[in-house]
Amino acid sequence: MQKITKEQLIERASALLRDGTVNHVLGWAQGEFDYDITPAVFSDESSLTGNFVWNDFCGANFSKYLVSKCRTLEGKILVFLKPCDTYSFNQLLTEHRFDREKVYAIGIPCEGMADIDKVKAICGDGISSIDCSGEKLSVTSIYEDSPISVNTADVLTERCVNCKSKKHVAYDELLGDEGDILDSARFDEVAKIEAMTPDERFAFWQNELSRCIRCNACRDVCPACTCEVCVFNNPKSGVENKAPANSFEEKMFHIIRAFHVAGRCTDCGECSRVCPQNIPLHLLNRKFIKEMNECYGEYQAGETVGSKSPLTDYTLEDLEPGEVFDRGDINA
Amino acid sequence: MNKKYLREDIIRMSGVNPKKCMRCGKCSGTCPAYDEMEYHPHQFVSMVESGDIEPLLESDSLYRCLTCFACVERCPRGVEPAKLIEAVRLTAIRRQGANRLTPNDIPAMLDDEIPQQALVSAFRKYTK
Amino acid sequence: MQRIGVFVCWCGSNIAGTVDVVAVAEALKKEPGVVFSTDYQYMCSQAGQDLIVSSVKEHNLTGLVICSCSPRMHEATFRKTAQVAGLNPYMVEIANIREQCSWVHKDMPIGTEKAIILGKAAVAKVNLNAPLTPGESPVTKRALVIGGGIAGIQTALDIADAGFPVDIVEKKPTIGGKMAQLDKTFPTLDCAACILTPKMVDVAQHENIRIFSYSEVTDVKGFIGNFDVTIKKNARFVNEDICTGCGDCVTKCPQKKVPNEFNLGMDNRSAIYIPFAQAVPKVATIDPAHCTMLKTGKCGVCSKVCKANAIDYTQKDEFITERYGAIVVATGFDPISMDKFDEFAYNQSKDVITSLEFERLTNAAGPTAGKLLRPSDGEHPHKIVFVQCVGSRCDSCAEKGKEYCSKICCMYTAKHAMLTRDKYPDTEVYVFYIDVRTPGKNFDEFYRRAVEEYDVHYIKGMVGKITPEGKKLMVRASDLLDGKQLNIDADLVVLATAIEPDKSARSLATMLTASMDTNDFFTEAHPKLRPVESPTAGVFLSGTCQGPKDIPETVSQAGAAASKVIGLLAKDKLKGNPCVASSDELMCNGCSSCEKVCPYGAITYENKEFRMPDRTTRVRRVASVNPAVCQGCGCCTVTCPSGAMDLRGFMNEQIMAEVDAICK
Amino acid sequence: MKFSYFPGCTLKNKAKDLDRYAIRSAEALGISLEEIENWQCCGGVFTTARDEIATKLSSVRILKAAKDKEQDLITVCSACHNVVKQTNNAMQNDAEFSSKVNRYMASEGGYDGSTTVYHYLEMLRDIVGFDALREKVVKPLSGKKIAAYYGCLLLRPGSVMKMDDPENPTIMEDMIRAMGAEPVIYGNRNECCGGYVVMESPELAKKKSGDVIRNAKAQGADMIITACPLCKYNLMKNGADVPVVYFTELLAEALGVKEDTNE
Amino acid sequence: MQVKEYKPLIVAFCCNWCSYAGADLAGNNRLNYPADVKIIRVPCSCRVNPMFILRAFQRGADGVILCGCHPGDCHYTSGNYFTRRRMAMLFSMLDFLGIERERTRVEWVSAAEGAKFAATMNDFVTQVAALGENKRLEDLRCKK
Repeated sequence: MQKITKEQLIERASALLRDGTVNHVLGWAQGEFDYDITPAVFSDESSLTGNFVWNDFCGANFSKYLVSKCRTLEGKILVFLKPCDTYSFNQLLTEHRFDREKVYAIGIPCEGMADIDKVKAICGDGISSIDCSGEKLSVTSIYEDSPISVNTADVLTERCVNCKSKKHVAYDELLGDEGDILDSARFDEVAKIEAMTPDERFAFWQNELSRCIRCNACRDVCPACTCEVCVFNNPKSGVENKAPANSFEEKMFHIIRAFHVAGRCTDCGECSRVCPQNIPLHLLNRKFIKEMNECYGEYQAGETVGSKSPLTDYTLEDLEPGEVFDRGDINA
Repeated sequence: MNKKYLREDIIRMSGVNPKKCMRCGKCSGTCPAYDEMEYHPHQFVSMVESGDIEPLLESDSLYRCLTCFACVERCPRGVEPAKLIEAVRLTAIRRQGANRLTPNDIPAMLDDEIPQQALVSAFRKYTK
Repeated sequence: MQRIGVFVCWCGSNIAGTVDVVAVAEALKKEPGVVFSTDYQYMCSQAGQDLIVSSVKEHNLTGLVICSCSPRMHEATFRKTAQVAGLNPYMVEIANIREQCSWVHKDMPIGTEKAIILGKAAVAKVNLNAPLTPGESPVTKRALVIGGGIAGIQTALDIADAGFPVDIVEKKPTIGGKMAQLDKTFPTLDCAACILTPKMVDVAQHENIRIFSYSEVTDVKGFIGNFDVTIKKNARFVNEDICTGCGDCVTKCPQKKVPNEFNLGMDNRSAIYIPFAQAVPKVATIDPAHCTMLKTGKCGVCSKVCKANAIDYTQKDEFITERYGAIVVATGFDPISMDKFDEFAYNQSKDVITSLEFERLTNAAGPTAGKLLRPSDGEHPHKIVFVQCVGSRCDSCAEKGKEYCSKICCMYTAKHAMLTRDKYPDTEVYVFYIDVRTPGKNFDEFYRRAVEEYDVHYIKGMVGKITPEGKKLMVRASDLLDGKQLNIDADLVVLATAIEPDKSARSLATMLTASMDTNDFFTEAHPKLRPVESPTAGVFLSGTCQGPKDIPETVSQAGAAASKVIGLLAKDKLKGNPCVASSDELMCNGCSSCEKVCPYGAITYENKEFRMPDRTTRVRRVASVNPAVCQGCGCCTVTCPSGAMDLRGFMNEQIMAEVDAICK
Repeated sequence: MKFSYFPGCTLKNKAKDLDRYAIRSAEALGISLEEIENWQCCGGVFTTARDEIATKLSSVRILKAAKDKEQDLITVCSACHNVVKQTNNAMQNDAEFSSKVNRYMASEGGYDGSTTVYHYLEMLRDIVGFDALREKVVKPLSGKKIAAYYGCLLLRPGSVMKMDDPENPTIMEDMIRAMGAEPVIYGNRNECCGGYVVMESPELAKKKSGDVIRNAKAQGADMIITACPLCKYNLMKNGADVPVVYFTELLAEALGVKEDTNE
Repeated sequence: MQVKEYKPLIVAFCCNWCSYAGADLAGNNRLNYPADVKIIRVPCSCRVNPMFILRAFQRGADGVILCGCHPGDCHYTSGNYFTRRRMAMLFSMLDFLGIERERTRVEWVSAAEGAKFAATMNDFVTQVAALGENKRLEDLRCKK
């Protein structure tokens, strides 16, 4: 259950629409199912009351939408930002990707988002509705007579289990309470893979990445991937989009993508959330983050506006590429 | 003990890198116990660096360092000689039967005014 | 489609000995775009070049591949050949089949096979080559020198003598800098003022030099050949053009209790002042922080006594914008603060002084009129201790001091010691040193004279603590060679303080996009080969802003910087390297990543209007590369996430084509 | 305002004045010092060897006791302060050391280095404030020329103690000014008195303490104040012919709370 | 049937100012190294896009080595510092994906280090040859 209610958000958004502070609201709208939430633009109060939702499935990070919406919408846009979204928000500001003047950002607390696949694993298929308003999720299924009660903690998405921050790093206004930056175990999974032998690692990723269907969802949702023209769409780049023919093609895609967002990725986890093949793509980004933290000092993209990412910076005493391999387990 | 091992052990224990020393002698220039010492702070640094540690272990200089950290504070190279002296001293008194001070020695040193602190400190410094 | 001609050189037997040149020419004939392929004994000879020229005409060639020696050897030659043949010089690629093939491989079939592959890679690249034309930009024939010390003075004089106008910007009311404060100079012991002040007069009288004193640079825009610089002339409340420098106002000013910065606070000046007798420009300046008239509106004495009517209490700061072709940074140095070194008791006793203060104490124009007297009680000191390396050569993690050697201290300390002993033979002089560093002409001889002839006590060891006690300074130090701790009851202690770049340098570097090292010294374009140029084109370095230097070094570097400036200003137009980065505006995100890695500040951003397919327009922030500033390293191209940034002559597509050709 | 308070062994024995005037003066300034329960000795000196673990545990326990009460910790004896502060620093910055300590202390719960340690003087400066102190002074010590004797332990190593500029401290001088007296600046105020080496080499202590006294007097002092019982002992024993008193005693006098505690 | 001896294919990117000149010096001094090494000239090591390296592997290269000026000696003052970070990150990602770390290397070779260039290439070729053909990074469709 989210601590802040949908009604509170609608009320605040309506008030801001009414007094002319904003002209549009970027928020979540009901999809076909209760757990199927899509981003939407609301421009009047009635559509807000009709379609706006806020529940445990509102994972979508709106920061990226600001890039295009600031260009196409007239007037000021209200955007709701969960703590993790604010990092992307700042990072995009660092990269001058949208006009801050056109945006009114409201920070909202987040208790973590639910992963529908985990819910399905518990409740089975045929879910007809999910009520997120109680302590626990109440899941109604066409196969069951009475709703099944599910602990929210058991179905949190991976990124929320390892939530890095409940603190907003940007907003114009904050609803609800401010949280803290957390000590998350987000690099544990990466460390586990690092501990494997190269052959095991190769097999692990072969298994994961061979499922890739190159649908580009990861790229399209990624708040760091806001290029005017993506290299994978550019015939001159030499790596333009192709259907995967064998194991290397999609590896190359994902390495290049990870490298392009390295130092800019805020670890928002959207890539893995939207992957229809459930590939743990965020691990590639986390690998870079972990590596850069260890080699060049802690850096959190988006924590402040205007910061210099480790790959656009250097020191005279940086490790050599060979030493990066041989540095051993510095955590030991 | 093996000479090289001894040197490494002292460097590890103290966390001091004697190679950083540029031989300016400021530690010895500032040391309040200089005149009471056979080996002076800068010599501790250079002798540990060259592995010539046995003479230091046998010298009373070990027990003259006041641990006042003047050398640590004023060293332009951040070498921290007092920490090195402490490591050598510990190496000496950790050896079997090498305690410098025993409870039996104490009464002779006492007067009415001496603060407890002095006894505790001396025991810490002079015994294992 | 290109029409490519391939020319395989034998280089006598140098190539032909291990590479079957005929086979190479034959194999490359089959490559896409190749319409002509041949081999010749010496392609770089006149006959070889003629062969190329005639082949271009005969076969209507648009691109050339020369399989020969290293491009570092003859790329320029063959580019000229192409130009003679009517081609763009950048339509030539070299396949290095000598240094990187025939000379390192022994086996003919292997060598031949590799030569063919290298040739294929070159063909693949030429297929994507485009004609390149170096950009041209005009050169404004005027130079700006920032800083009016000896470095700035010398640079300005040299440039002005070559016939170019020069402006000097100096933040103090007078030029002259640190050298004006010195007494004598090592190792010749000639008087600093005697050699400096004539130069200052030269500057003042030179028809090509303008001095902006009491001024600072507040903004720099533009690039090599065309810098637009804003200079702020601080209000000095005296009309410079009218003031005769007679000094009547200075004598009559009732506020006489202002610490005199020229004498480092060791005496006082009045609120209206001329820093020293030989100041240039010799005009008075009112210090607004201390002037009663400016603070309370009551006084006006200077205005009353000024026969020239030069006083103007209403004067405001003035901003001037000028265009310059070149900028020389000559911002100089300052001694570091002694606040964190109070083991030497600088803050506890007036009789612990810095070397620069010592210069003033011995200078005839100084606070004691050249008599060496203790600042505390005006008595003559009989025992003086000099401490070298104070704040120099410190560990980087130490919280105080500088990591580098300040270079000049050993010599000026020797000078101080010698002069003291010379003038006051009854004075005992001790110098505590870690090393005495005397590389320089007549330097070591000078130091030895101090020891041998003047009987200065040089003691190897550092001073650990100075304790003022009564009238004495108790100096505790070690004598490393004698193995003693010394306790000296000195009357005066002189600290040879480390020097650091002037504090204004950091903000100036940002304005100039010139890089600095961690100590705030400006970095050179190349430490060995381009030591007086900054990596930012058109910005040159003179004097201690680049690193610690003594006067002769400073003057020679100043001359070198001037000659670089003259070389630049002598050109009417600048021809750039055409292999520069350029950004595809349609793909650029405006994210500023490229700007962050560019060592030259060649990338700027502008908001540009784009016409959309639906006929609306949209303003977007995009990068633009100044080809006159870009040096073509390509760092930006890799940082650019969208691939909008590319490097002419080494385009992504071209390098990919080479990779493909090699890996085929 | 409440703080955890660690007096240390000597303050319960030979240096009772240092202790009781500290508590009295704090009360007068509106601060209550709550003595840590069942405290053990701080260890006397901080052993800089990184492999000395057990000898530092008692200091860690002091820090932990304050943390358990969610209070900042105040010490007054220079030696205790030095040991506790250096131990805390090691707990914060030496991961190997802190993990070893925490393994020793597994049964009593770990400690993470998060306690803030103030010396009594820092409390006066940073929490009470010297301006506020000045206002509370009822008996200004006007006319007195007082030399503050820091010794070595309060200030060094400067990077750890962070109390004041280790070569040019002002904290005690500012306190002296706040109490209405005139501070005497003298070079040897941060030189060692001879410390515990007095046990083995009374001559050394005599020489070092003598240097301090001579220098202070030469600069015009008619009284020396200190925060360290051992400093006081060494100075008194080695020919101090001006009064050497604990700074807390002088503070209590200025605050007008000295007489009623006379025993 | 003739059994063809396995020869690794090595792509070497060399910066124009130091390493390419170092390679030329190796040639001037007639220092041998295997012909398996093919050099591509770039203005600075920082011009090398990770995509080039991946492309080489995709097209069948068995090893890729990147040579630049020694840190501190970059002709463009800072290019190789960026290279150092970028390649450290790229290589550790390849390693993370289970690709043999011995197939990639960064080496600083100055214009005076002809001998180092030859020795480095000899060493790298031996190292890559020991691994055998690059299978994990290869796009089979691209091979003829």
